[in-house]
Amino acid sequence: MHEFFMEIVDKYNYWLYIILMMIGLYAMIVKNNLIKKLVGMNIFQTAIILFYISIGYKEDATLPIIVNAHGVHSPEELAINTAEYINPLPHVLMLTAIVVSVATLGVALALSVKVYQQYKTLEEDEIRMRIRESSL
Amino acid sequence: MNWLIDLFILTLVIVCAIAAISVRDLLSTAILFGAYSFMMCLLWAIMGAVDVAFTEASVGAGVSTVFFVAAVFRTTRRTKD
Amino acid sequence: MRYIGLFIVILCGALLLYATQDFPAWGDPNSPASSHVSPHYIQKSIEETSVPNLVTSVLADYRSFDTMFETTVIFCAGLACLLLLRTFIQERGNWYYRHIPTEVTLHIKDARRIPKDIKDFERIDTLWVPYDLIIKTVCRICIPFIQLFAFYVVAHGDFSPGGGFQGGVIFGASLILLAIAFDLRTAIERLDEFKLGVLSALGVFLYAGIGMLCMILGGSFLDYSQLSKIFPVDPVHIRALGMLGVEIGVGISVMAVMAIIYINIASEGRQDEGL
Amino acid sequence: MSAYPALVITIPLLATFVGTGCYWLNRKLCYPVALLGLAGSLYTSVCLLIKVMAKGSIGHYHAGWTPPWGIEYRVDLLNSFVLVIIGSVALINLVASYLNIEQEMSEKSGIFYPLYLLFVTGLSGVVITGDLFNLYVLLEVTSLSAYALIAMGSKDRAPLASLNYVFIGVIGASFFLLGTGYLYIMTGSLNMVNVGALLPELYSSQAILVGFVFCIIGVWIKMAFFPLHVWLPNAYTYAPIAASRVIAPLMTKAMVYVMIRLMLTVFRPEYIYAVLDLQNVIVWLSCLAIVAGAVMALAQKNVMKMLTYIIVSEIGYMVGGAWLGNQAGMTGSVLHILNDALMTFCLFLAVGNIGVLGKGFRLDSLQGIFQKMPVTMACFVLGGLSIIGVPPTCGFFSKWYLLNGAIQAGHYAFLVALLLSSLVNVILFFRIFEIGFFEPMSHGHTYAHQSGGAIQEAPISMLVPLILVSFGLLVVGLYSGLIVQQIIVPFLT
Repeated sequence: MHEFFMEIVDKYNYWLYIILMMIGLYAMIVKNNLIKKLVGMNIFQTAIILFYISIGYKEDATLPIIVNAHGVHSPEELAINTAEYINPLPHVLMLTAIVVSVATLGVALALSVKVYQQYKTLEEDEIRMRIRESSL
Repeated sequence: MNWLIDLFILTLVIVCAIAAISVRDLLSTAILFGAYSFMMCLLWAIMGAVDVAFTEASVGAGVSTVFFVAAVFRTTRRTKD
Repeated sequence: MRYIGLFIVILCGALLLYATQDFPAWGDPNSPASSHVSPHYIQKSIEETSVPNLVTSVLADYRSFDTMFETTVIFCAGLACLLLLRTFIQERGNWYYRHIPTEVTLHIKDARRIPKDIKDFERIDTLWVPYDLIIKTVCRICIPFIQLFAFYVVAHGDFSPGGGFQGGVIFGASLILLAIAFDLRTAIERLDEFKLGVLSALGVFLYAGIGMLCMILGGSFLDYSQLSKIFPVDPVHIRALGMLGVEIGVGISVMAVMAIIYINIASEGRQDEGL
Repeated sequence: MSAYPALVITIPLLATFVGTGCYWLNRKLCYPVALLGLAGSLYTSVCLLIKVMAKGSIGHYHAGWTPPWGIEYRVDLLNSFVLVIIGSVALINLVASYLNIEQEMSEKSGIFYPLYLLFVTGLSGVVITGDLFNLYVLLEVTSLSAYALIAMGSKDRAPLASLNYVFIGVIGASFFLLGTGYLYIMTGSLNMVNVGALLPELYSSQAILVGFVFCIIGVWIKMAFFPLHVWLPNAYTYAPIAASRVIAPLMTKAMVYVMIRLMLTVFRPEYIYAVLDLQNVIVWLSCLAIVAGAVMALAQKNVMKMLTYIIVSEIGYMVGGAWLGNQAGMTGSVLHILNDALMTFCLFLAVGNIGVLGKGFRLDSLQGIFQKMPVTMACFVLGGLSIIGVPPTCGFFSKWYLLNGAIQAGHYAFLVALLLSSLVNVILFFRIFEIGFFEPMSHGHTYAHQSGGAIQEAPISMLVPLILVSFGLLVVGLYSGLIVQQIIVPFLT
């Protein structure tokens, strides 16, 4: 038990993203308001982005920008040590993921504006009630 | 010292996330979501992901929040939960 | 519903926590993620692409195909907003005009309007609040600098954090700021729907077009080094220039799409008045 | 030429941008550009299929970087086969739906075409790509355009149905992304073949197991596997007919393809079938899906909704077949991708033609439909027979392989579920035939009875594609032995 606990403390960044993901997923499933669900969706997506960023992190490493590269023409002049730079690949993937999340957000907001035009409410149970009324 | 800042921001992120989904006013939700994104951006900057943090600062804290505010403006602030 | 949701969420959390035990230690430079593929990027980026910002070089060169679709996603969102919200039917609503010399507000019904060329009248929003001098002045001063910064971010993306996407968003945000500080019509006058639509397609077209050009020149898709056949630059350095071209395309597209999404959501697709 | 794999994607992509430009410059050009883009894509994918059958798999390294550093498109028999299905269904539907689109969208049709193209581009990309993250991005392109296309349907219900699809779709895609992240943290690579090569040492790892679970659940959500299908019926029913006709046959099938690809290339059969002991559970789940889909279809009063539940049931066939763990089951599953795409496409085309009458899709509004639309309904009958699995049509052959697989695996529950759902399908379709053919006009509609004899067939541009597709059902049925021998068996062995 103690070992398991230490394990968790060692990797606190990993479990932080789990907490955030749970918050986001909970909001998406349980909340009744469409905009709240969208906020939950974004929290969920950022949690996954946090996970990827944590993958890329290296202890005692610097930003993924090669230092002193200005004006260097032959690569031999630069001695690059891989351990000195943070892994750039997860960052690249997550840039794409952020873009995807904002695009989804735009479409989803447009849809919720359309839903509001139709039903004059954003609460899911009220919308369901309207649908039931109109189909009777 | 570094981990203190880290811990502070981590707490703020979680607090903002919970607040954003539990406050009973959609405009506040939008603004709290902006705060959440900004805290997240700081967290990533600490982890060395400057490009991602930059994007999140402009997209998450900036444009997304504005989209939310615009949508709330066109719909309603009312929410039951 | 609440309990089902809670159950699913806790199940997911437990599953993830269970997997976490197996992860390499946090920040370990020898973890598989940091030792298999990524060292190549760190070691060879300068040599192969002459770009010191590794994120840019991976984004716009090694994985440039992903980035093209990332821009396509954004473009798709813009099209989707346009398709979903845009309405061409003018409501026979109430329009408000302000007579500028006397500050009298006219309320005109049935969608009749005062001709545009009469300068004494200006149209105001239904939910009009008196202009705030401070906000307007500050925004007027800020916006050019924001836009200049956006250009800097795009152009300097090879050497410092930033790139086409961030620059585009910042430029789009400056347009949104204009719309918020003044009103939506002012922003639309600067960049109307036609221009935004064409720009959003043009940006991605530029990206895909560069890729196609490389393919026509005999390489594979987006292989910038082929461009050195038509430009007098060596094949390594041309990669940096190719990236710049691509980033400009991304910037244009993202800028236009951000404005399209904002304008359509804020005005419910009527594009006359909004936040 | 090694450029074909890239051309499959880039031709429709460029056509999208040109088409969008045309919307602002000259609206008459939007449709021809879209048509050209899809035709080009179909042509290249047919060329690819021929080439791959002759020479084996082809790779295309984007930006000239070899995998695992760059993104690779790896085209083998399975890919090119699915690509041809996607290309032809999309092209035929665009021809068939021209009138619908122009009518339903009026001035916005110029934006509809680029989104349609983006949907097809994304779907082809999902099928052709060899990179896990690229798959996610393309999945999002596909889904975003699908959300927008679906929301343009019936004015009161479609936006809500689409919004529900957004929520569930985002959960699915994010789960897939999370699973990919788990694979990446353990292996350090994103290329499918490379991950597949690195995995055997890690088979006992929990993180790989969890990554696998999340990937598969994400894909299942996107393909509407039974307990996760809640978004599908409403979204497809209320979508505009032009969109649902392309999304319903293709989206779910492409996701089945992704599942098979994950099982065969990334995780490898030895992990799927030997290390994990999930086969029984998943085949049972798919039995449940088949039966539940059939039963729910029986409860529907709307033809469109009934068809959507049939899709849910068919998904069960394919998932179950893939997890049976023998070659016959997998063959049946892959063949069913083709057959099911064709069958659902045929049925949706026919139902779309019925929509021309403007009476809606309720079962009781179909009275006398056989007299009014003889050709459409003849094709509908053919599609129905194929879903049931009557021998000369293609539906029979894939079911035959699936049944064989079930017997070989000794999984008799799956066998029973298959037969049961065929039985339910018989009831479903014969109910429609009965209403449409035999049921006399109700007495209140004497006027309708008199005019009922007159033929009110759909326009010729909608009929010809329908006839073509229903002939396709027969042709594919007759040549399915050839398809299995030339394409599926060489791929699986």
